[in-house]
Amino acid sequence: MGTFYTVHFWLFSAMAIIAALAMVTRRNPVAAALWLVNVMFALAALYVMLGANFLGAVQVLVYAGAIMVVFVFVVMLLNLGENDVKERRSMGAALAASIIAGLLAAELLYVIRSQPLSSAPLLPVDEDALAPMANSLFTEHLVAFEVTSVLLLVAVVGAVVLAKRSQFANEARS
Amino acid sequence: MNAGFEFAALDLGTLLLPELLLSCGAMLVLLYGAFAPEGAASTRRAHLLAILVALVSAAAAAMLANQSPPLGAATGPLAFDGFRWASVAVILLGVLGTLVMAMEYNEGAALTAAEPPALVLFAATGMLLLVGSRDLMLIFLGIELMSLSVYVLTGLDRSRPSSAEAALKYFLLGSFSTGFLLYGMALLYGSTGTTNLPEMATVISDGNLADDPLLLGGMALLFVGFAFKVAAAPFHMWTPDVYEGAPTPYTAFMAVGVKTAAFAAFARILLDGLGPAYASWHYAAWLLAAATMVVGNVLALVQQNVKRMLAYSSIAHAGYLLVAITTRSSEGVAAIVFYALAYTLATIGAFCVLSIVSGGIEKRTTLADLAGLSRTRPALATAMAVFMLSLLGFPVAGGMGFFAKWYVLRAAIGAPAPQTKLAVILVLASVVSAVYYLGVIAAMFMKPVDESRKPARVVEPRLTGGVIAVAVLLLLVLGVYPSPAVRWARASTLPMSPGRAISAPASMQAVAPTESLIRTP
Amino acid sequence: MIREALFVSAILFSIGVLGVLTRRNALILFMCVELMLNAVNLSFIALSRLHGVSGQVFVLFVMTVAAAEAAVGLAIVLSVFRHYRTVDLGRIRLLRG
Amino acid sequence: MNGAQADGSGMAELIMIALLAVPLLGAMLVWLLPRPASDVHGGSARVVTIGLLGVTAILATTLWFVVPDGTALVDYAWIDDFGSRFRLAATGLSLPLVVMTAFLMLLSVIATNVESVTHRAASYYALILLLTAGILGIFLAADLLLFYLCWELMLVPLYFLIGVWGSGRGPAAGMTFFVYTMVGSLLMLVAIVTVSTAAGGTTYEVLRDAAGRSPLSLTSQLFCFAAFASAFLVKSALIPFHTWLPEAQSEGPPLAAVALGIKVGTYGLLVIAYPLFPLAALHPTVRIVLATMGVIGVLYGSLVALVQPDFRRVMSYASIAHLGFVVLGISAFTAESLQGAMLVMLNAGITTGGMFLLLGMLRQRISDDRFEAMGGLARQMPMFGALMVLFALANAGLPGTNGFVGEFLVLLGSFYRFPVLVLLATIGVILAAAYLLWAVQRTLFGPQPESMPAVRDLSLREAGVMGVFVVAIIGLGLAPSPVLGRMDESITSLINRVNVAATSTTPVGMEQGSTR
Amino acid sequence: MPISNNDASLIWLVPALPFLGFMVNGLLSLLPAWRGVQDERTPAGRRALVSTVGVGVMLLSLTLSVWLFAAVSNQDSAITSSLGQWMAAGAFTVDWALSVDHLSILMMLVITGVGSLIHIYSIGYMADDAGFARYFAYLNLFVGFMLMLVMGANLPVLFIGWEGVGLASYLLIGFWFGDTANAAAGKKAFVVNRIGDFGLLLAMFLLFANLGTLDFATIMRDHAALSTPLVTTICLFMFLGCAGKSAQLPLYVWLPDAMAGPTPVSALIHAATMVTAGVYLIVRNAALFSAAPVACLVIVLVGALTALWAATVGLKQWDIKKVLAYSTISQLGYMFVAVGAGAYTAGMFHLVTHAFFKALLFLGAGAVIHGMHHALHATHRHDDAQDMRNMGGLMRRMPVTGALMWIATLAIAGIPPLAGFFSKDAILTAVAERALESPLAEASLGPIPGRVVLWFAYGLAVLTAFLTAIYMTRLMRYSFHGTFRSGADVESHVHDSPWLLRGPLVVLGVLTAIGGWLQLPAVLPLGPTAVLDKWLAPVSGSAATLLTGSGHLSHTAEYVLIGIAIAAAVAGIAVAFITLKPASLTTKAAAPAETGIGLVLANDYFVDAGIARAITGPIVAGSRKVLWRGLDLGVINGVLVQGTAQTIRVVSSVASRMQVGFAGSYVWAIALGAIAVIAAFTFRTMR
Repeated sequence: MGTFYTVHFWLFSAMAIIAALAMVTRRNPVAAALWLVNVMFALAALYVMLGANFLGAVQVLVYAGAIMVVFVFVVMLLNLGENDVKERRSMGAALAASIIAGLLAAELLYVIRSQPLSSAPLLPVDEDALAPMANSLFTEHLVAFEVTSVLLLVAVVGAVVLAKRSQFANEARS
Repeated sequence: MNAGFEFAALDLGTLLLPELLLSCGAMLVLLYGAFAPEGAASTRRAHLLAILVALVSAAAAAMLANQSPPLGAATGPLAFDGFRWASVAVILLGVLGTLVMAMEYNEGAALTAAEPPALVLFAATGMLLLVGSRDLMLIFLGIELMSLSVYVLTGLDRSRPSSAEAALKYFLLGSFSTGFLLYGMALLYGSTGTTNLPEMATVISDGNLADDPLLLGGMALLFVGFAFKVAAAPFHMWTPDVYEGAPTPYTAFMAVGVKTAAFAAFARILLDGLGPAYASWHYAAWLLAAATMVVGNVLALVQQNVKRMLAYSSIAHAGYLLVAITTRSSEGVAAIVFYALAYTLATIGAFCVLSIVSGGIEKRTTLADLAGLSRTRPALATAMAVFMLSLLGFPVAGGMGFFAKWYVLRAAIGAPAPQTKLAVILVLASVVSAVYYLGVIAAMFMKPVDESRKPARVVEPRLTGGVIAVAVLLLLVLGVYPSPAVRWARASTLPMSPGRAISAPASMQAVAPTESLIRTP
Repeated sequence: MIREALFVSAILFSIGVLGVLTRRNALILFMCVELMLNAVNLSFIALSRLHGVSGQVFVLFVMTVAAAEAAVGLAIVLSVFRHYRTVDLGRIRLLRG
Repeated sequence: MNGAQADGSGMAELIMIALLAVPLLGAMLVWLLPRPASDVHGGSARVVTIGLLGVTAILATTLWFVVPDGTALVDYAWIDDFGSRFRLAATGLSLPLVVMTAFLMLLSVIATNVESVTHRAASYYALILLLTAGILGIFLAADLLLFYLCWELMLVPLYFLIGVWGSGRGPAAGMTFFVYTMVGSLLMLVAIVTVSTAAGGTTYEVLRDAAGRSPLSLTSQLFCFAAFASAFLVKSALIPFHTWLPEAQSEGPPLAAVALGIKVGTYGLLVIAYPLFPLAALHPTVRIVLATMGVIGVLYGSLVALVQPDFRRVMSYASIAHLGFVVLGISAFTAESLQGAMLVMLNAGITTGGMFLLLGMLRQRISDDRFEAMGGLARQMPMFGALMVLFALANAGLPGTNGFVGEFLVLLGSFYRFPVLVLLATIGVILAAAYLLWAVQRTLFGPQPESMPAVRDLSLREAGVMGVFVVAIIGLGLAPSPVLGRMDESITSLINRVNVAATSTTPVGMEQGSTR
Repeated sequence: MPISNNDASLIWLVPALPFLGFMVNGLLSLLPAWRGVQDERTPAGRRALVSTVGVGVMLLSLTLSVWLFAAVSNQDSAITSSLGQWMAAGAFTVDWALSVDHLSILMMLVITGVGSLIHIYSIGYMADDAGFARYFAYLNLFVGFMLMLVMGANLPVLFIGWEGVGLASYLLIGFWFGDTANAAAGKKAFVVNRIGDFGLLLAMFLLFANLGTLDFATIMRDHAALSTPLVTTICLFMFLGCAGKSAQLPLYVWLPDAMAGPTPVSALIHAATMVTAGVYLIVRNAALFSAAPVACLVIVLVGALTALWAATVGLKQWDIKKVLAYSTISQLGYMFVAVGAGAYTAGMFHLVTHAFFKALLFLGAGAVIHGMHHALHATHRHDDAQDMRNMGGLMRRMPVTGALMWIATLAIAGIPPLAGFFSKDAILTAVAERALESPLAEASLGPIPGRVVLWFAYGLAVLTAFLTAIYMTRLMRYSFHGTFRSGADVESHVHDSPWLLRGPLVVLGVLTAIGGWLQLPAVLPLGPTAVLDKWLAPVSGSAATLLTGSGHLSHTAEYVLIGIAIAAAVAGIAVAFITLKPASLTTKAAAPAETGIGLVLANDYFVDAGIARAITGPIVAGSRKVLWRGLDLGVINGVLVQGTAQTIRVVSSVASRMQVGFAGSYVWAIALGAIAVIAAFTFRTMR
């Protein structure tokens, strides 16, 4: 754990946090989405630094690449402008929300801080990141893996059901 | 993870037979929908097919329940114990009721397609997984499978804005709470290094981790997530809106299936995985139970829409079930199962009545719409009265509902650490509930028909009527002779990891007979 | 660095919650939830350095779930938009009381 | 099945089961009976109901004669897992009340006009049968869970009777009644669960054994006793838990008022709560508190009865006052006072019930039965007048009527326990005469208001029903011995059991309960 | 004629017969309404049947009583018959037992004898009344209960009769219930009697709690076991009962109102029999009372005060029956003075003679009222038929009645040799004797020595005798002498009653004249002395000796006492004749309002108004405003019951309004909840 590592860790962390803060404060959904992509990139870098190379890649490909694109696509589709949503801009509410979020953060940090995690021995980083994961995925977590397939099927079916125009529904409306 | 887990020894086909049948059946239904002509007849057939699938799955579960557990089931990610099969039975009961109700409802509401029954089956798969899993990962996926399907079912009625609104609220708040749940799982994983519940229990008791802050934080966040799913106060606020907006059959599905499954999983995590940390989570569970009972019942009091009222009532019932969990005893587990059965029967029945009375118009589920029902449809009104009294926990006339409450009270008071205060809160909250349940009865029996609120069409209760009849019959019969159900509930034990109990552990063993532990078949 | 990563995760999670608390745009709300999930993923990955690979497997599943949720969630948003012509939660409130 | 040693008890067992089965199955039968459209008033349902209640009454009477001096028992397995058994017992304490209930319900139905049931007649009669089964079950049960079932079962038909067939404010009155009594019942449920978990079963036998052998601590007993008492005292409407009663009795149909007059609550207090919690029951503070509440009930009920606007409310408060005597008698816990308390319970059913039926008959003739709209009825309805005077005086405890024997024994038996309280309670005897005769005067005597319609005296049917009440009132007044004798042994053993349980566990400071 | 134990159950026939009559006549009375008819007047046929039954049972009872008299006269012990157990509970048992002894047979003879006469009289008196059958039913009922009262062998059986006569009295006072005042008077009688019964009940409880029995025989046997304070308490409670039934201060208020009933009823119940039950009860329990000198002094004092109080009020009454009512109260006071002083024989003696002359007076008054009513009715006048100011000179129209009433008046005034003189003298003598020397005189009532109390009572009694003579003479002079004040047309319609009414009067007149021979004082050599004394000796003799002094009065003293008594009576009559001016009297309608002391006396010292204002009014108003509206409807039902329900409802609707439908705000709840739950977990273990 050299200084280089540490510097970069904090760099990406700061980037993630700043991007996240930017995201939650942007009015424009597209801007928010892009800031979120920014967070995800930063996180991908942190994943890699924590030895999860494969997940870092997946993060970029699936999350930033696919999911966020869908988001932006929907935003565009709905043609949402900056003023479509009357965001609550009262300082009091924002302050209260910040206090709550801060409180939550404080509690979470307290919980984590109390744990002597730093002293625990770290497992060695496996150079071949994929093999142990695949091994685990298809043996130990096979059932879970299969469940994800059903999950995705449900997502597809659900999206179709909700998005498709039903002639019956049209009749009912007219 | 090298926990001596033998992949080869695990016969997944056996362990997951009901779930497999359900999901494959769901795909079959989808396939049927793809090729069948669009229309009411196909919808009915798709539903009938789904009912068949559910029945087959139930048969498979029943078959498995009578088998001795296969090798490796003791530690694997899938449980093979009475609790699982009992929960499966209750859930499938709810699924069947939902499907029958939906079949007739959807024709009226023009929700014709094969996807709804398929989604119900998918959700059921998720529920079954949820109650059968002993691994946080699988539990998480089960929750998601269930929730995603139910989000869609909620928003199914595209002709109504409220349906879409309900779906959106459910989805947004649901995924928000999932974030907490997941964070909780992460911290539990961080504290114990495993996602497998029995292992987790071992680690906690071996490492004396019960007061580990990371574990505490994890449990807290897990509580938040599950409290949302079972609609415990103060995480209940989505419930009335979503219940009101969703199409009635799927409201029922949420009220029974989702609640039972989430509860079973919650109970399993707390009793099996986190059992050794009982002293740490007892207080929070106590608070949650008390708050939920009070909030649910008090808020239900002024509701005019019966669906909404039932939503609050379902919150209250979550509170009663939480009381059973706080006991951390095998009697408590049996009480949960027994209660879930009674609650499922009464709730499904009540929603069936509502779906018939409303004549397919969602708005027509207020007390004013029920006024004078006893004159226009006496049998329906009587059945509804039974369901209301059952939910109230009233003996004989309310049937099994009473024994459900009795059982929970028994578990609470007879527990190694008696929960007498909770029991008193429970009964006092029940008194409040009497007012709104009786309000429904009073509307049906003691008010004249409101001519301006006649339903657009009179729905003839065909199969739905059958569901109602079966529910009434079961409730009433088990209400005077509950022994079969009690025995069944007692058999459905959950392996409870021993650990630091609040009071003397010796008495604990008296309550939890060792032969019911699944480890020694 | 495990603890530090967990700190970052907690902060990101809280920022997600902050966003959910302050925003009324359903889409942005959803993005904030995604941010929370990402934060949790960071925790899992960090913890997998202590406890082994299953943390990472969990993250994989979370990502899948996130994708599925995105599909369904955005479909729901679309369907709401069809009725309400807005994604402003402040104006989507037929159901109340 | 332990009961069938002798032929007599075998027969008794059969009858006890039939006593519950006949009205229960009858309720179903009446409900499912074909209903021709012309039969709006449910004439056929009424006939069947009367027939079934008649059978019930005959069975109850037979049981009275069949059961030997001891007790008869029905015992079947029911819910082994909770240690609950289907157990019925006919004891000296339950038998009189069973017989009274059976007859009271029968007579109430006969007394009510066919025409008074204007809608949903079949349900009306079915509910009456259900109600009968519930009340009989309360008295016959020898298992606490079974008792509780019947106890609550009684609420439902009453709620419907008050709400559906009552006056305009019936639904609200019914709701208050239901919810109010439920508060007590549910607290009792917690206590039931507590004792039954401790004892490992719910039969009276098991519970009483447990109370004798390994009792709960005094504190637990006090809490549980308070919970039981809250259920029993709310149900029997002791001050200050009484306000639902006048509403329910005056808004509901006469039959509901009659059924509400059956003192299931104090029966429960005596037969269930006392043996189960001997330490609490005989705790000096508990006794004095209960007795004081009883006396306050007597005085308060009497004083408030004095200023009621209609006769039904007067009778409600009168029964609240009578309940005070019962509670006083029970808390004194002497053989005499308990006999008296039991008799007052019987009388409450007979005399108050008869009066409510009589008022129901009046209400069928005159819709506005407030005092200010009435007067001088004795001229047009001398028989009605004579009956009303008799019932009023029986209520006021005129010697020679049943009312006297009960109150006299209560006061006599309580006197050496609570002399001052008895002195105060005896003032209630004065007040009873005042409010009842005042009410009688407003109804029967004085000039007749212009607005009052011409009315006919009681019909043969009505007079016949009332005749039975008269026989009961005079009969019990002149010859209560058969009833007292029947109760004697049960009461003695009850007193012994409670005293032994209380003294064996607390050797010091507890008085020897008197059986003198 | 001895009576065997087998025949003893025959004594049940004595009360049973009137009860039988009650049942028959009661059913007959329901007949018209049953048929849907309302008669103005009972048809002659049914009237014959009713009167045959009503009078027949009385005569049979009388016959039986006479036979029983013969039977017991040979024995000192009682004839007792038990029909078995009435009630038994724990240690308490009481039998259905009647007993006939020298005391009860005396009462039985009075009841059945005077009762029979009054029944006969009633046939004529009530002939025109629609409720003829009902009347006789009630009258029979009364006699039945009265017989139970005097024959009961234990207190509970006595109590049946005790309250039963109250019931009959209630029914008969309110006989003409169409008028609210009548019904209210009946109710008042019953309720005030109940106050007395309260005392009697407590006496019973005390007796049972300490002796374990309520049988007279056992009480007499075991009473020595009771401590003196206890006996005193018992006796005082019992006397409260007597005061209620026998209209003593302060419970006498019902009796004047009771005159609302038909006059024969007043004669039978409110003069001759029922009101004397208190005296009977004390004599019956003489053994107890004689052991409680303090209680005795209280009785003497109350009796004397009552006697004077009522006599003063009687001076200013205009209603002929009211005068007699107050007179009755006054005379009852005498009896209590007697029994209080332990002169049980004297009390009983006065009871019997009073029954004769007071019944005669009432029946005479009834005849007057009957005649007046008839005349007023015939002339379509609506004047008060009972007000003496509307009468005058009736002697001319009703000579027989007038003459008989004069006999009774002289008797009650105490003019020898009429019955009243002897009985009153017996009382005065006895009091004086005990005041001179007796255990009673040695006892003290609080700070006051018994001697003072007794002398005071004696003084009051003499004063009362004087006043009695005045008001009775006043009554006679105003109604029977002078001129008729209601006009000649009415006067011409006034006739003496038919013989059906006059016959009983004559019999009573004879009894009044010779009744004194029952108990002649030793100093007057007119025949066998102290018959009654000897007769009652088995019952109260030993008790009486407990309170009597050892010595006897000298003959001189006795003569002096007799002289005082006669002087008082004569003086009273003289004063009445001198001061009263019947000629100046106007009719009731034209009479000026009373003023000053007259107003106070005419209104009975405003006792009724006072009670209404000080007791009943506040009770009713308090019950209505404080207990019912305030506590019951307001606090208990309003605040506690409905208030709780409403509070929960309000909370519910407020909380339900927080459910705004805005998903954003639900998130807040979840976030706050999450913070709370985490806190609950972490800080719980932080301790």
